[in-house]
Amino acid sequence: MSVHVAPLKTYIYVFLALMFFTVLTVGVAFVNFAHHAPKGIGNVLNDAVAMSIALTKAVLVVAFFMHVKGSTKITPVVIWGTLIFMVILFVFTGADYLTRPMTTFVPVMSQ
Amino acid sequence: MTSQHESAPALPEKHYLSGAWSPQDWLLTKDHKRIGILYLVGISIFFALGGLMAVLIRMELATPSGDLMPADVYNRVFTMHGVLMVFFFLIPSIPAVLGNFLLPIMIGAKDLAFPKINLLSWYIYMIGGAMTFYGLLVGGIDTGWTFYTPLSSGYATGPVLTVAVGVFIAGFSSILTGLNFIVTIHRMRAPGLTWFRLPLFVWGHYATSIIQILGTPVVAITILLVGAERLFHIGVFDPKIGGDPILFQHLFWFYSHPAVYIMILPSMGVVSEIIAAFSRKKVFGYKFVAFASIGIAVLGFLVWGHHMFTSGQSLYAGAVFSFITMLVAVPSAIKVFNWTATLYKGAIAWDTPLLYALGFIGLFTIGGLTGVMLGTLGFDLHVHDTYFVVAHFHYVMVGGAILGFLGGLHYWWPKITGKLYNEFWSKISAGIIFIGFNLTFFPQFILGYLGMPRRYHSYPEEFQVLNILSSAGASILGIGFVIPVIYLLASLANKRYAGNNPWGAVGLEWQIPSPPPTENFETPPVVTDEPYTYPQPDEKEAPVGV
Amino acid sequence: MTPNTPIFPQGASTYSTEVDILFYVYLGLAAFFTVAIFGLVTVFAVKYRRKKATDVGVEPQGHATVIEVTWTVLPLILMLGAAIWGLKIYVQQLTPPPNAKEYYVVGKQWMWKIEHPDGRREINELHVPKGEDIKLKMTSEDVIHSFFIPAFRIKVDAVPGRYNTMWFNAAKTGTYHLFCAEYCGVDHARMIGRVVVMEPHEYQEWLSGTKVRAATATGEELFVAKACNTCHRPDSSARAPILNGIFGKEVALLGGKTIVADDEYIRESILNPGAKVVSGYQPIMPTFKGQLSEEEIIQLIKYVRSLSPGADKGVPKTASLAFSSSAEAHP
Amino acid sequence: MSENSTLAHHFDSYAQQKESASLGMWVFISQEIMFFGGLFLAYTIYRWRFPEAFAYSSNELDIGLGLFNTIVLIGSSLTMALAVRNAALGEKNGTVRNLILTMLLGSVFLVVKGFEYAHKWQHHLIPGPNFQFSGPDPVHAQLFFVLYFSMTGLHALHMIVGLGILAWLTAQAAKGRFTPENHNYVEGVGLYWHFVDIIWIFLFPLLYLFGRHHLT
Ligand code: HEA
Ligand code: HEA
Ligand code: HEC
Ligand code: CUA
Ligand SMILES: [Cu+2]
Repeated sequence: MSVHVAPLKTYIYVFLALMFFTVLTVGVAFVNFAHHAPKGIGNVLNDAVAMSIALTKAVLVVAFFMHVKGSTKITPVVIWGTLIFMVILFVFTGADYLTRPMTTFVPVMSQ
Repeated sequence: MTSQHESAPALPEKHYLSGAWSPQDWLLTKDHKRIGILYLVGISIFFALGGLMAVLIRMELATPSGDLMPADVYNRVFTMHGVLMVFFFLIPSIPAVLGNFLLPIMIGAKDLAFPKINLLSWYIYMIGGAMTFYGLLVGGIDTGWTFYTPLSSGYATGPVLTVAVGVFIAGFSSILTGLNFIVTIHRMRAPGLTWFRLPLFVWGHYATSIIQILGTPVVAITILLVGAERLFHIGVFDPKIGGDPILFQHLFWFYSHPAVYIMILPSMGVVSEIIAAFSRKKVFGYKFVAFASIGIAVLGFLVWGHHMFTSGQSLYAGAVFSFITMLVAVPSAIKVFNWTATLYKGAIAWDTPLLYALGFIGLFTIGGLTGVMLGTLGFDLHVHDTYFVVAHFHYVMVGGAILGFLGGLHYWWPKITGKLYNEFWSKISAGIIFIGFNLTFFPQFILGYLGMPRRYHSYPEEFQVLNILSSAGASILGIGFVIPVIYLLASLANKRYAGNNPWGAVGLEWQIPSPPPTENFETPPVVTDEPYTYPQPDEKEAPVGV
Repeated sequence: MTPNTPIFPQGASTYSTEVDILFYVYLGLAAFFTVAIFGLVTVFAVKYRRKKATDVGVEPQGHATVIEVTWTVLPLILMLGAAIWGLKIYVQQLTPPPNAKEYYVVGKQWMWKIEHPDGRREINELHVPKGEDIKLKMTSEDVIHSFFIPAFRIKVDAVPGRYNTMWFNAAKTGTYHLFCAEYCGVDHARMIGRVVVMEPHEYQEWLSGTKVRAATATGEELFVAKACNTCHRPDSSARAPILNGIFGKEVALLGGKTIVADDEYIRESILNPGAKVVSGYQPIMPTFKGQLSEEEIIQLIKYVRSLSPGADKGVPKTASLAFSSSAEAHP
Repeated sequence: MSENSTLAHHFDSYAQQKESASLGMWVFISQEIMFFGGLFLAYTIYRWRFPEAFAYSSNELDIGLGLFNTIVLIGSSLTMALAVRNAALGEKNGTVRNLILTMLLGSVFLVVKGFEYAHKWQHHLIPGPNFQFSGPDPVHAQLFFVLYFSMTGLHALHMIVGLGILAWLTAQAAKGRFTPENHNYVEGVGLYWHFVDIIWIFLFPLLYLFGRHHLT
């Protein structure tokens, strides 16, 4: 049954790639992308870069360490399915926050 | 039901109940059927407790002044009523009892995929239940079953933490049951049992499991955060540090709206089975009904904001939630219409399970239609948090989900126990429940429209007449619920055996002995047929009916 | 529109009638479907009753897809229609007319504290003139409450940490129920009161008839009492921005952003001054958190607003239409 | 997740048992994702609302320790993956060795985390009455730290549970319980451990790195 055993060096390469991205994400965290981008999207650019790197790393782990590539058809369905519902949670809640004016407001609490 | 004329069926010699009966044979069993029975015991206890609370509520509300008990006691009573009924009775009711028992059999498997986890989930459930019960004993909590912050995290008194942790723990039982079902349905189907040959009961449970897996963890973490906030006096939802109580509501309802479909989908599955069996017809629009289950499960995740129309949620979010609420009602409508169409030109036997199924269709329709009203923005502004809502959800939960559960319990009782219950009393009690139920909850719609807020310990006098009607109804309803307990238990002493297939129904579960043997099937079944294919008239088949 | 019988609630605002019409239409629809379903189910159950033990049902011939689509699409259209209608009513309720009189409501376990535009206060009672647009701006000092007037068919939650608004125009004089509709703890059921709708002149009399002398100081007095004026002085040696005329204007913040000075902003400036620092100033303003009650804050806000004459009426619209004050869209 | 290391009575074949175990573990992870999802949502909302407070608070964290821990944890993911590979090849000693390495790295992570927590304690960054924050907007900075402790705390809890399971798994492996045909336990635990790693892969930039560019 030992069908899906990947060669040792695959693991090592993936690990090295993960290390590379880790160092990269720390490095770019200190670069202010807003200086290089049109106003408006500049603020979120750093976040977007950091999250893209994290996503890439996650994909590497899932694909190689967790053997999604060698597993049955249903595994990607489970993963994508879950992600879709995460997106629903974020998008719908976010929609509320984005479309209501959120001036902060620290209430006087009696107690 | 009069199936006893052929050679009187006898109890099989070996079955899952005939094995050893020492405590560890039950408490450490890995047989899904025995675990189902364990769950039945569990939920019955919590239903009785929750019912007791309901009786106290209705007694208090018989008079306008809050004279029976002090306000904070009343608040604890309805909170515990909601918590026990929702988390410890209704959510596990059908899946963990009937689903556990029948799902493997219906798909031709020897057991669920993970029997140990199945047992574990019962223990988790009981531990959560014990904590909640302890919370009840030491006074109960008064947060409302919705645990809204900052009330629950900072102001409410009582053992909130204990109960919250109890609910948190019980959540994992629900998750594990869902996990087990999903894997079982995917991996353990008998040869030939394709997806579109699955009974609708299985489809219903599949959809339910999806919600359990994806929804429950979110409420679990939310409850945990509330608990932490209570413990450390500072937390994520705390307005004092800029936290937003409305975020709690988002997270809570992200689970708790889909959770109402955890309650209703299995019940709908039961109704599909019963309608088919007692009209001896394939369910009309089988695929539509099957996909409607999945549709409800998925769309159900997109509407939670309809509980928050008055909270200060943005108008746009409110509008989107309102529109999708209308969409989620459509698959339910599909089911109702298809069941009705199934009855058309059926050969309908008026046995007790059918009575419950018909009751379900009617009452769920009323509950659902009022749900649609509540989903309408302008209207909800008036009736939100009034008795209109209370009436709505009892119509779907009691009139819908519980009637479905009782229908299923009666339908499969001969399979589970091998015994027949008293036909006369079962019909009488079905009638009493129907009448008592409507008398209890219909007046509450009017009360709600008149403006009586829910969770009120005392109320203005002009609401009294309707409240008395409701309390009177509740006492009838209570009697209706007690009778089945008596005759079902009595049936165990009955000498008449049910036979393998007292209803002349098709489906794998009816092809094996009652009660089923431990391994379910002697030889693994091979499925070659669509579901619900009833033999054509002239074939002399199982004699049942009228 | 609504007869005053025990089965129908009193309706006493322009808005209540619209909700009622929607309700009656819904009632008709619901009755139709309920009767149809109950009826069909019963008829079938009786008509196709099993005669012999061996009877089985007759499977339909041909395709059923048309039927399925019909009964999927028809209800959907009906419901979406209703949803749009409901949305229309809701939008109306969330958009107070620009000149509505502004009342403040503070919920607190377990009472409602209400302040009239002229500074008069009441507890658990709200007197309003008939036929005028009344806007209620509400928040809470502890847990979430909900301000519910059944006769007007509206309720809005009072949430700590934000202002929600509701508005109405009372059409009939009389006394109506005021309920707290969001469960808020032990005496939730006692957090009730009355709304008294009066003829405008009676309201004026009522206002003048009672001594307005507020329990706490006015905003101007507070401004001195809390020593705000030591920093916010209208002279050049001031260490803090001059507050005259800021209301409704854009304020430049440290870090390059700007914000419109609305109620929430002023409130935040008082309670959490560090959060948004005006550009060009040091963040030296102390927080007044814990030293002011929710009502005193309202007094101060009103005072700061009064320093910007004219701006009071027209808070510019910020993000969008929603509950919060900054969102009142003005035509 | 699998029931037994031999073929359980209710399965027809090893393949069925293995596939069930794998699907079961994935569904479990799906559940875990939603569990953390609630926290990530809260983080997203509040960070969006209080960017300054979050940026300044984030700068209180020690980026060096964060980086070190990230490397350690990814390293443990590698050894875990290798352990699974060894098990699949039937290499008992390799399996045990890599599992022990995994536990070692996991423990290092937790110890470093412990030092970080202690540091926060000394600097009064624990939310509550003693919270002190010198940056702007201390009120909302607390919110950051509530989230910081909830998220890393829950993550650490998952690791502690994971370490317990790993210890048990190592003992089983040493007894030679796993074969190329049936090492579902090793695979299952592996999936869990990688999942915990992935959570950290997101936590690290969210908690330690966001907002650094403002302040440099
Ligand atoms: C089993 C449980 C269950 C079920 C199945 C439902 C089903 C639905 N619910 Fe309900 N609901 C609850 C349990 C449930 N609910 C609970 C417990 C609460 C209160 C929680 C609390 O605050 O404590 C609640 C509250 C609640 C609210 C919030 C009210 C408020 O607090 O202001 C809303 C608002 O939209 C709502 C809507 C709906 C809708 C649209 C459906 C739909 O799924 C219904 C769909 C069904 C039908 C529509 C009927 C069949 C269709 C036809 C016969 C076709 C013809 C129909 C039309 C043309 C319309 N529900
Ligand atoms: C599954 C869910 C469920 C069920 C079954 C019920 C059942 C009943 N409920 Fe409940 N109810 C809720 C869920 C449920 N409820 C929820 C979620 C709330 C909201 C709580 C909140 O606001 O936080 C609520 C609130 C609620 C209120 C509003 C309280 C308030 O807002 O102030 C009222 C008032 O009439 C009420 C009444 C009833 C009645 C009369 C029954 C009857 O149907 C009960 C009849 C049953 C019996 C009388 C028991 C019969 C006895 C036995 C069977 C014992 C024998 C058994 C053994 C020995 C094993 N309920
Ligand atoms: C120690 C001095 C000091 C005191 C006392 C003080 N403030 Fe301030 N206030 C400031 C400074 C400095 C600023 C500008 C920097 C900032 O936004 O924090 C400011 C800003 C403000 C702003 C925002 C102004 C704008 O232009 O946007 C308001 C509103 C305000 N204060 C109201 C008050 C009120 C009301 C009080 C009394 C309850 C008060 N302040 C007391 C120093 C003070
Ligand atoms: Cu205030 Cu309920
Ligand atoms: Cu809902």
